[in-house]
Amino acid sequence: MTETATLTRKDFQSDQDVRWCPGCGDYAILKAVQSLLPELGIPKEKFVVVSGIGCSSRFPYYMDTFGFHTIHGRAPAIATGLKTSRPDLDVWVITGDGDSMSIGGNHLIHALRRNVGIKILMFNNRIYGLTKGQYSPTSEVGKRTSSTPVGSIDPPFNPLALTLGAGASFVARSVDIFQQHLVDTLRRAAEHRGSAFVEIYQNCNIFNDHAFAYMTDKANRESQAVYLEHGKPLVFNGGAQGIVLNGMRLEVKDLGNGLTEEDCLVWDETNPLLAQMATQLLPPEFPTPLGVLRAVEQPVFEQSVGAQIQNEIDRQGTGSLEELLSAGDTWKVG
Amino acid sequence: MTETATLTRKDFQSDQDVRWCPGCGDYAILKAVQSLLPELGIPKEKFVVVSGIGCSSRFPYYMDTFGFHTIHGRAPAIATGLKTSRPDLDVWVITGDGDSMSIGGNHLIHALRRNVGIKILMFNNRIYGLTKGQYSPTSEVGKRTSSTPVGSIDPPFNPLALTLGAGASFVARSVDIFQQHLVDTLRRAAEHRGSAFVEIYQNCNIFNDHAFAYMTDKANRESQAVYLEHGKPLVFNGGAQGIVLNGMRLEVKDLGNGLTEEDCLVWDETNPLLAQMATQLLPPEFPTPLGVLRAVEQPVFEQSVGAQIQNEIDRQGTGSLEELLSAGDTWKVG
Amino acid sequence: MTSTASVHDGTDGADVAPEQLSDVVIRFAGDSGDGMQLTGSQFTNTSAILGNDLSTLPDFPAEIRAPAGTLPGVSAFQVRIADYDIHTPGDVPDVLVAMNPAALKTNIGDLKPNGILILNSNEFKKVNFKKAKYEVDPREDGSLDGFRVFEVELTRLTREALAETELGNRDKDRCKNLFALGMIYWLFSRTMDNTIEWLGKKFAKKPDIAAANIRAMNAGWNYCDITGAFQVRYEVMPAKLEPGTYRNINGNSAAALGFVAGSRRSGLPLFLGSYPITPASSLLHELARYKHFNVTTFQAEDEIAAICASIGAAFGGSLAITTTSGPGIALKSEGMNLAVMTELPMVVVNIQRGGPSTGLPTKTEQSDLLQVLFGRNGESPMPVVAPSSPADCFDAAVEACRIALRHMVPVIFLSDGYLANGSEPWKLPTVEDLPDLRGNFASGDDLDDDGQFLPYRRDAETLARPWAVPGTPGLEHRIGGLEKQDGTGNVSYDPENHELMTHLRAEKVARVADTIGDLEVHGDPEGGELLVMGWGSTLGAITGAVNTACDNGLKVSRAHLRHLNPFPKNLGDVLSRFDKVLMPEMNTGQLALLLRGKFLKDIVTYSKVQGKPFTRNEILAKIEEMMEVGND
Amino acid sequence: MTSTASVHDGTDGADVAPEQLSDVVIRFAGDSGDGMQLTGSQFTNTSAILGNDLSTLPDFPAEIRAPAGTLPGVSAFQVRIADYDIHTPGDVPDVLVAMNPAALKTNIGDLKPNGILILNSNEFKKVNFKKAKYEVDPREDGSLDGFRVFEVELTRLTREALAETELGNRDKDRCKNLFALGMIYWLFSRTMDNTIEWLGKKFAKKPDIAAANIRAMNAGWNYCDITGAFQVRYEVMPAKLEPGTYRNINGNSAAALGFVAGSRRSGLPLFLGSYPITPASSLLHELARYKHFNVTTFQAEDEIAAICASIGAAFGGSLAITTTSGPGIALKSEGMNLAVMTELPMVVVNIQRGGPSTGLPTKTEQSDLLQVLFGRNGESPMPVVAPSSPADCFDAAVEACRIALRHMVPVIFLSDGYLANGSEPWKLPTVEDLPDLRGNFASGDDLDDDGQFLPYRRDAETLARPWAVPGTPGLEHRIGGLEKQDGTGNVSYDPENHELMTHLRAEKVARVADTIGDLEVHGDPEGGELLVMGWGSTLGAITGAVNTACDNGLKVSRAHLRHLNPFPKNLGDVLSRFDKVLMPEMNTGQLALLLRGKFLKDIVTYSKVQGKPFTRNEILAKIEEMMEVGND
Ligand SMILES: Cc1ncc(C[n+]2csc(CCOP(=O)(O)OP(=O)(O)O)c2C)c(N)n1
Ligand SMILES: Cc1ncc(C[n+]2csc(CCOP(=O)(O)OP(=O)(O)O)c2C)c(N)n1
Ligand code: SF4
Ligand code: SF4
Ligand SMILES: [Mg+2]
Ligand SMILES: [Mg+2]
Repeated sequence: MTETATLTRKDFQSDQDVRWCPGCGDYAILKAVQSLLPELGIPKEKFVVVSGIGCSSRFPYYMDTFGFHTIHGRAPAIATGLKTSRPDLDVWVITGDGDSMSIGGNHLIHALRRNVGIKILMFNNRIYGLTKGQYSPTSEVGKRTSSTPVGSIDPPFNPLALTLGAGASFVARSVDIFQQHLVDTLRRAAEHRGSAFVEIYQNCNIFNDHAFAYMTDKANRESQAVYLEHGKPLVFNGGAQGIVLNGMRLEVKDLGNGLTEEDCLVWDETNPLLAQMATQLLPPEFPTPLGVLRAVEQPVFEQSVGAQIQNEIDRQGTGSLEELLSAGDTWKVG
Repeated sequence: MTETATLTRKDFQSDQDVRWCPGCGDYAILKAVQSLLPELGIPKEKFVVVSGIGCSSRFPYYMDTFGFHTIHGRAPAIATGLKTSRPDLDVWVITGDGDSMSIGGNHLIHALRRNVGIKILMFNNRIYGLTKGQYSPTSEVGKRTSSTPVGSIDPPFNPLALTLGAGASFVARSVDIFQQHLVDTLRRAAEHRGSAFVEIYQNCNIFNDHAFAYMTDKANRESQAVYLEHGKPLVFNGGAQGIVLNGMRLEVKDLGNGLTEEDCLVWDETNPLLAQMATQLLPPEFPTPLGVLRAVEQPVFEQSVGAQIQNEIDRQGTGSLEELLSAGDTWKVG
Repeated sequence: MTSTASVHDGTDGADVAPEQLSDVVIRFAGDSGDGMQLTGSQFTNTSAILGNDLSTLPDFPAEIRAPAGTLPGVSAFQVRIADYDIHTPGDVPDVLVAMNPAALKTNIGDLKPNGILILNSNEFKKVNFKKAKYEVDPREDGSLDGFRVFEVELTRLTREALAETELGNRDKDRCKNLFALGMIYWLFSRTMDNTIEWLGKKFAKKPDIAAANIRAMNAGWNYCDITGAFQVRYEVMPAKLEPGTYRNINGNSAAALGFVAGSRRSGLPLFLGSYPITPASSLLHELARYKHFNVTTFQAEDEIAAICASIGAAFGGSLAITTTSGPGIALKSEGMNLAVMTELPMVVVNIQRGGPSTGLPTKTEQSDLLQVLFGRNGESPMPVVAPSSPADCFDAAVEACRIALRHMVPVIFLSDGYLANGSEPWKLPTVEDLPDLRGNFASGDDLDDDGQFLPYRRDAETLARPWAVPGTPGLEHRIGGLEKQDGTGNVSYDPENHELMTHLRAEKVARVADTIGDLEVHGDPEGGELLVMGWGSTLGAITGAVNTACDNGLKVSRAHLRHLNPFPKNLGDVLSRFDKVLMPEMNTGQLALLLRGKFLKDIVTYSKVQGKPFTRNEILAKIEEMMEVGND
Repeated sequence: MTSTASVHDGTDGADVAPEQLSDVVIRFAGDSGDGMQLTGSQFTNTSAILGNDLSTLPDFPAEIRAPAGTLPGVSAFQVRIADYDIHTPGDVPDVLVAMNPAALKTNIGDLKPNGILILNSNEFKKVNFKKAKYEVDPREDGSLDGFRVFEVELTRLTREALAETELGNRDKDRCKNLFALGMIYWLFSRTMDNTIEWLGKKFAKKPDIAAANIRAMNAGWNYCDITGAFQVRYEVMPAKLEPGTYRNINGNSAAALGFVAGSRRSGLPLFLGSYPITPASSLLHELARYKHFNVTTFQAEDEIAAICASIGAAFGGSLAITTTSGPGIALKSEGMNLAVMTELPMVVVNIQRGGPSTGLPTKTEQSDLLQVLFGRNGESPMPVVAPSSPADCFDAAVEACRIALRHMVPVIFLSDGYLANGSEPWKLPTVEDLPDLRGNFASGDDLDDDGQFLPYRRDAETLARPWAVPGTPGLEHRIGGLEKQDGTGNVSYDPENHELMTHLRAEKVARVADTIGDLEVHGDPEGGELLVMGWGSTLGAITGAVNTACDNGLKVSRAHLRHLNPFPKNLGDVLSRFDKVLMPEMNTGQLALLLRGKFLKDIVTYSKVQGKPFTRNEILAKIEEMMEVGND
């Protein structure tokens, strides 16, 4: 395993031409993942990247790891089987907002409920990229697309609220072009024992350009995002503003005039109610929370599965096929 | 419509023999629904009961309304199509914990997200009844069943947390044998505009008997359940105990000694955070909350669909087939 | 108590000298709560140990436990015992035990003329007639005239037998099936020892219950012995089975053991992804009990997740299985296609039931054949193995594993509800005789000269691609559902490559035929007038019918297909050697359509779509009809 | 600007006298960003208005917008125009416009020997050669020797033409496709008026963009006119089409209109439940724009929900449609089965693409035929209608609605990617001539004598059951996926009823044959040596090949199936009249297998599985091969 120390980003680049549209946010996420993996101290052959279908799901082709570009929406289920049967592998799931929240919603929530040790990165561009621009379950109401020419009417999922509702043990959010934050967030996910769900805001410059510009534009980055860091107060806008807990309600306050960091809510990523509250920090009223909303230790599915098997072996001994076949009432003829 | 005034429970009983196991909780729920519908002032032919597959899903056969016993997990999707195309109908979905939370999880959360005006009654017996007793996604950890002989390992869904996370506009809970509460809760669901989700604790006396006995046994009813009523303080155990908000935490307190009803949390079914907190009131520490966790008005899917169609008709006039066929560049030959 | 019982073993002095029978069919029928399955199984096991050949068919009520005493609540168990090699649980019972009017009503239609009918007369009362939808007491309307009716007050007699125990009436009544069993043991001159031993074990923690059951059984025996209720007594001698150790087994249990054997013989951990569905659930239940065999069972959220988890496990190097019935296959078809495209080994088990749609969940049918062959978008060939008897499910399961692992393909195991629940004696195989399935994985040595790994390089013989499991250094590669370039496995939209890959996938499956052997013709391999051809669970009825036809002097041959894709290489040849081919199928002629299309041979379909198996006599009649026509 | 342009309409004085051609194939190829689809469509529309018969085939890049200039980023549009009745977009282009090296590389292989090749020489530079994986400049390695190459500095000339405008270079460069179009208009002596008008409308809100585009097009025209770049000029005269009003239409648009027509003619609201998938998505997009026709489009969470919502809408009395491609059919199969069992009317649209699995999403194939026929558990018959040309999609859609509503069955509409995207002139139908589909619902008067409503009572003629929609007083009833008792619709496990219902469901579909008319044989209806038989989108290539073969003196007939279940009643008869039957299919012989099985006729499969349609010449060669063999 010593050779893993020498891995670099290049070791994770496959020989395939990257075929996303120029300017697509997927490039930045690819870069972040390729930067992170060599740091993890895991031999390269232990990584598996599993994806569904969508622009984002072409991701495995560009990673020089084991990869599986599966079918639409099913990546969490396939990854569940893989990780459960091979807990030694480091399994990453790449999925889009359509792949994971539309057709794949059920597999997603079940993987999270079970707390299978897979890392699910959802590239949320709030649109169907690959099929050329229909609205998705994360598109805002009123979205005009090829399939909704006079605007969509169904309220979007709040991906963080949904995954928290499903019982996820790790939920986080980052942004394609906030490279350092993204790498840091992915590192947290990688280190989490159990399922990790990371929503990554991703710009689709072809079908939904500027979807996150309100926050990613240089001018707004400070004022429109707040970084959740465990044990630290929620301060943003270069220290000019903070978030304060008032009864059961979060409020944005200008700091100064006697109001200091100390008065701001201290983030606790283990508090389920805080996580819930964070999901409701919506623009334009609130800065968008980035970072880890929730991270708690819970029993990990594949480990429990393995433990049950080991227990039974300990209890009954390794099964003997001869004995199994001849179990129950038998009789001899001749 | 005047004749609806004369409808009685009997009008909703079909000629089919009811085939649940004697003692099954489904009987009580059938009775509650058959008691409620005549009260709603809706002509009988407007009711449609749609179900998936499971013991619970045999429900439509016993109702003398229009009924559709569909396929496993898909009832919310079928009901969505029906209600969207026929907003005049009163559409009820009957489903089990396996039907709705296992195979049908995705359709459930999408129906709730869209806020389609259907009433979803989930009979939660925490087991697969029809297929003879496998564990379900609401079974408690460690459950020994035919498919988990040494105990299940996956943590169950919290159905109320999941549906709230999906953005449901109405979420409630009741119990098969708490007949009056059940009828009242179903009435609230019936009157709600938009999707209503009601979890009904249901005893399967064959495969999971006594699953809710901790609360339904005569001895425990008072101490183990707390009734959520909008605008009223959370008092239970015959007034001996109450629930108090302490910071961001709910606590059970004995009343008396200066502590009165006035100090208890006043239930607000429109407060999303309170609803979240209620989902975390778990036995044995807390009494089980029954009643309406959340009820808010939100745009209703089928009405928005209808409005868009009407708008387009207003804007463009009712489409003319001749004009449509000959739209675009045409030319004449001969 | 055991000592009391041993007095009554089948050999002790009874007044009536047993008449020798060579073949008897007995059906136990009662309410779901009456323990008929248990009663039947006990009689079966005892008969097996006594050396009879046998075959059983349980008939569960559909889905829900109906209220006691009603028609939908009836549960039945049929067992046929014989002193020769038999193949079906029998067409019509010789003996019917009916524990209540509902059981009588649903089963009397099948009883043989002059057959023995035992009734629990205590249950023949107004309230039960109503539940069974009898207008009048059937004992009084002449409808039972053609049978030898024995009315026994089973309930009262059982209670009396247990009068001295501490049990309440409800518990006492639960023992009345053992009273009935005791009677049948007497009637067929069998020992009660096995059942006594079994009861002792089963109720080890409730000795009073064990004792009561044994006492009730003894009471039933004594009742016959003392009252001389029956004028007759029978005996069925042991059959001349192949020497070996036997156990009685049903199809799903046999299949489960076959998969464990596949796992052991390949050295691969077994991974089962499944979602419960009748009549496949028991495979999940059974495999869940074999954790100490390194078996992982995963109850997924639905059938799609079940097969997908299995695909993930297959990618990771497990022997992957997924089990379901027809509606589940519909849901799995997209996943099956992914396995076809990625050329991963796995076994997809379909225990067929009556369709379409939810259909008849507890009934049997063979109507998913074309679904498993063609129910996927695009050209998507998969091998299909169909077991032909409950015990054969073991061999067929091992065979499915063999094909999957050797040829790197997903394989269909196509059984049905009749095989799943029916049972027969199974001669235990010798583990070493099972195929050796070891040695499947590519290693870091499998690189090309230029150090590249080609995930779609093909084995010269089988065309299988290498199985390069994650974790193997140097074999990093990507697979997926888009068309692959042969060799590199890169995504390819090249027209010629697509055609090449389409043909390679087909050829890879076709080459399975190299290892499955020829189709055997029973009868006249040189050909003749009529060949009766079948597949799957019709084997028993066809064999019975053809044997009888031959005994009757007709020249009929038969052949049975176990591999439905690819077919044995000599199949066309075999078909061409017969003037006529008759194919009984529990569908409207699915395999016949395929064989006609492939071989342009006029195959006559004999279709039965009633949710129940063919009887020997039905097929015999059809054979006779066809032979007569041929004689014109 | 319009005045400038009108000077250059196709008839004005140009130096070169146009040579008359009867049939020309032109392909525009460039980067996805180069606007090739628009360019091709404009040329097509103008040609249509000038009265040519025509046929088009767009070829989109697979899935993702690849970086500009790369091979996967190439987008092409082929159009064939003729002065006679044609059926395909042509085998090989006469003219190829290649906007960059990548476009050249992917398309040059198809260009006719001595064909005209127009290159944008500004793009032929190192960086682009690398992107296109050219090692050397293809203009210099002799590989273009066999063609008439015209190098034009399209980028520079366009920029120059727009020098005076306010546009930036990026916007200017966006106009270079119009420059190329101007050239082609000149070359084929066509008016630019239609395109000028269209640009004016399209950019009504951006008049500067409209003006720039028009100016670029004029510049292209003038470039040819002035430089005499081409030594030739062509003209294709109008075709003798049937009199009527025409429009150019692609298959998915025609189908969408067909469904709207079905809705109008039945008086039922249209409900579409769908989930996006290539190449079916455009049906959803198009129908979403017809809200004022009381059309509801529902983008569901997946294909399962899409068909289920449609089933719900069908139960509620809508004309229900669901649209998808093969992988979606796999997911919908359980829902389709529910519709079969509950006998609800609906249309399931499958726009086939290359499989298996995700396969080749943007390529065409006919390999889902057996899937739609058999891909469901149990015996589950569904009628299948397959359109044979883009315009025919309209009629086939109306026909699918007719069958669904008249016979109370779910119906498959089986098209493919080639039809979906290809276009041809469509003679507008007269609305009154479309079938009258009104009057579908049961009413409170449909009760039996005893006041009972029987949801499975059958129409004597069609065996259809009544459509009793919720909201109708007195018709309360329950349906579902369990087997139904005929008449009452109650759940039934009765063996005979199951067999009866199985046969009724089959017979109901079989009776559709009563209303579909006989199969027409083109050529010699009395029979002869060779019949070329096809279905779906192979019509054009087959017709072209058979016509040419006949012109060459061969006696060949052809027939084309549009109903694949049930077949026309005379099909067996037709087949029996020919010595040989050749069946070209874009699969490995799926319909052939079926016809062989059904009619025991030796049908010769001509298989092509390359994700692209047959060419006329391929089929012609096969015909000649078969006729020669026959002449031995
Ligand atoms: C079963 C199935 N249904 C539909 C599709 C078509 N499809 C491919 S990707 C996609 C949605 C992509 O959206 P998203 O997941 O948001 O990914 P993005 O392209 O935006 O990254 C759809 C509908 C498919 N491939 N398979
Ligand atoms: C596609 C499909 N998969 C599986 C089944 C088998 N099945 C029927 S009901 C059921 C689960 C029932 O559990 P639940 O929804 O909790 O209902 P209950 O019987 O407990 O009321 C299952 C797995 C089926 N009918 N269809
Ligand atoms: S379509 Fe959008 S998401 Fe897809 S590659 Fe292009 S920019 Fe990225
Ligand atoms: S099995 Fe359980 S849920 Fe089903 S009918 Fe019986 S008691 Fe009710
Ligand atoms: Mg997306
Ligand atoms: Mg349940």
